[in-house]
Amino acid sequence: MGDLQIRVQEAAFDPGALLSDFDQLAARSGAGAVVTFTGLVRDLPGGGLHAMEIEHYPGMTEKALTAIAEEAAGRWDLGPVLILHRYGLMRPEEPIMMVATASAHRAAAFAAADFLMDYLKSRAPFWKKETTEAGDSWVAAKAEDEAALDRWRQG
Amino acid sequence: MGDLQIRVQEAAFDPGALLSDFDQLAARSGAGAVVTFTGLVRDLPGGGLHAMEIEHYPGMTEKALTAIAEEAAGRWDLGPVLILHRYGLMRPEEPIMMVATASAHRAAAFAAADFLMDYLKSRAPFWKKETTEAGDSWVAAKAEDEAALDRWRQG
Amino acid sequence: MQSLQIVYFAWLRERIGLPRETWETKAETPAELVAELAAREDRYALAFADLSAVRVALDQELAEFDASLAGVREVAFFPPMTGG
Amino acid sequence: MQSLQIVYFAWLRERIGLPRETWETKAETPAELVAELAAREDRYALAFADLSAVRVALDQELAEFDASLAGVREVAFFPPMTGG
Repeated sequence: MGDLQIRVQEAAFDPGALLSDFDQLAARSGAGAVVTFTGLVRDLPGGGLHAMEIEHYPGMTEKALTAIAEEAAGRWDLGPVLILHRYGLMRPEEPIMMVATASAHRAAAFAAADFLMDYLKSRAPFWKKETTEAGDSWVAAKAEDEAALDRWRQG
Repeated sequence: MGDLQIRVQEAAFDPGALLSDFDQLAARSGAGAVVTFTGLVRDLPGGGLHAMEIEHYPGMTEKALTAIAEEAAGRWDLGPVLILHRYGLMRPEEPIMMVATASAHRAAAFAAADFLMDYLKSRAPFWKKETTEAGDSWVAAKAEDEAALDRWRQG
Repeated sequence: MQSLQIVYFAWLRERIGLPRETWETKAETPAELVAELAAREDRYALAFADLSAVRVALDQELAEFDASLAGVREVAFFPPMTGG
Repeated sequence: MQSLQIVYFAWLRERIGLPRETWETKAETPAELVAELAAREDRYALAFADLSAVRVALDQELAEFDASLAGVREVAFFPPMTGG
């Protein structure tokens, strides 16, 4: 199993700098394929988002992300795996989180990154709150996010 | 449709620098999800790869990559799309190519990146040759790469 | 009697008005604990009115409402997660 | 008669020994063109011995071996692609 990097932080981060480092680790591990996902703070459909605030459950967050990364490393033959997720206040267009996976071939790298995102969405203790002129509101979970987990339950 | 960036170049590139620029474009387009794939020169299973040389078909390459990107942009609601592919000589562990996709939500960004890679593998005119102490050999196409295209032919 | 740390997140924390409290209980499951808390005050009753919108973790692992509280030290209640 | 630019890539280019040539032909399809080329010299016959390992593009678009050459200016022959 490759190196699992789990980071939970308040500070902003640069996805490009992370990818540069990750590609080097991946290449040294013998990987030929690297997939990344970056989540960005997206404005509301009609505009007007002032900020997004993310609450998390210190302690459980790190455990949940580690468990998800280990589950992926058990299902696919992976090189390094990275999961970074911010909490606290962030502005529209800022990166919220990133996952990166590496493998010898592209199918495993894609599947593992997709899997990490599905599990992270519904199983890692983060909650988003949107701040607009009209007030604050907690983002509702989507039924489709829970349903997405079924894709990984068989086969 | 978002901005389609197609680059075919001999020069080495930095995937991290590309991702930093792409994330900014993606964020400004209203995207919340960015997926990248980076292909790296991988050593042979037993080691001993000196170099990889990639030949391409100037003129057709750019057309084929543009057609693949436009097909993806027609299938999913995407922000910017990037495809960069090198040709010429490269060393083990160097980046060969990269695709990046952006969308409001993660499912479209993942599917589009996966689609771009499947089509690029079997429909863009690149040919890899591996150089080892024992000589040079052209990389054989894999039946599984051709078969992967079937995933996108229905539904 | 068992002494539990109870922690609340997101709108559950806001409705109940505190992030964490210590609570002495004979409840054997999260469901029994919720019933006990909801009987204390309206703000708890309101927060737990719709359990389909509440998730529970026992010692930082997701659990079901009918799981056993035996040996548990920390119980967390929160809405469905929305990270990523 | 039609004047075609014929281009070869990868091991087809190496076996035939040149990257590009101009060729006058009455062939109406790539398959007829291949038969004509294979009859020229052994190096062509060798390169085209197994057509399942050869792909063709007409004016830089992938095509079938029974496609029409009418109006075509550039025909490319190459092995299955291996980019990515």
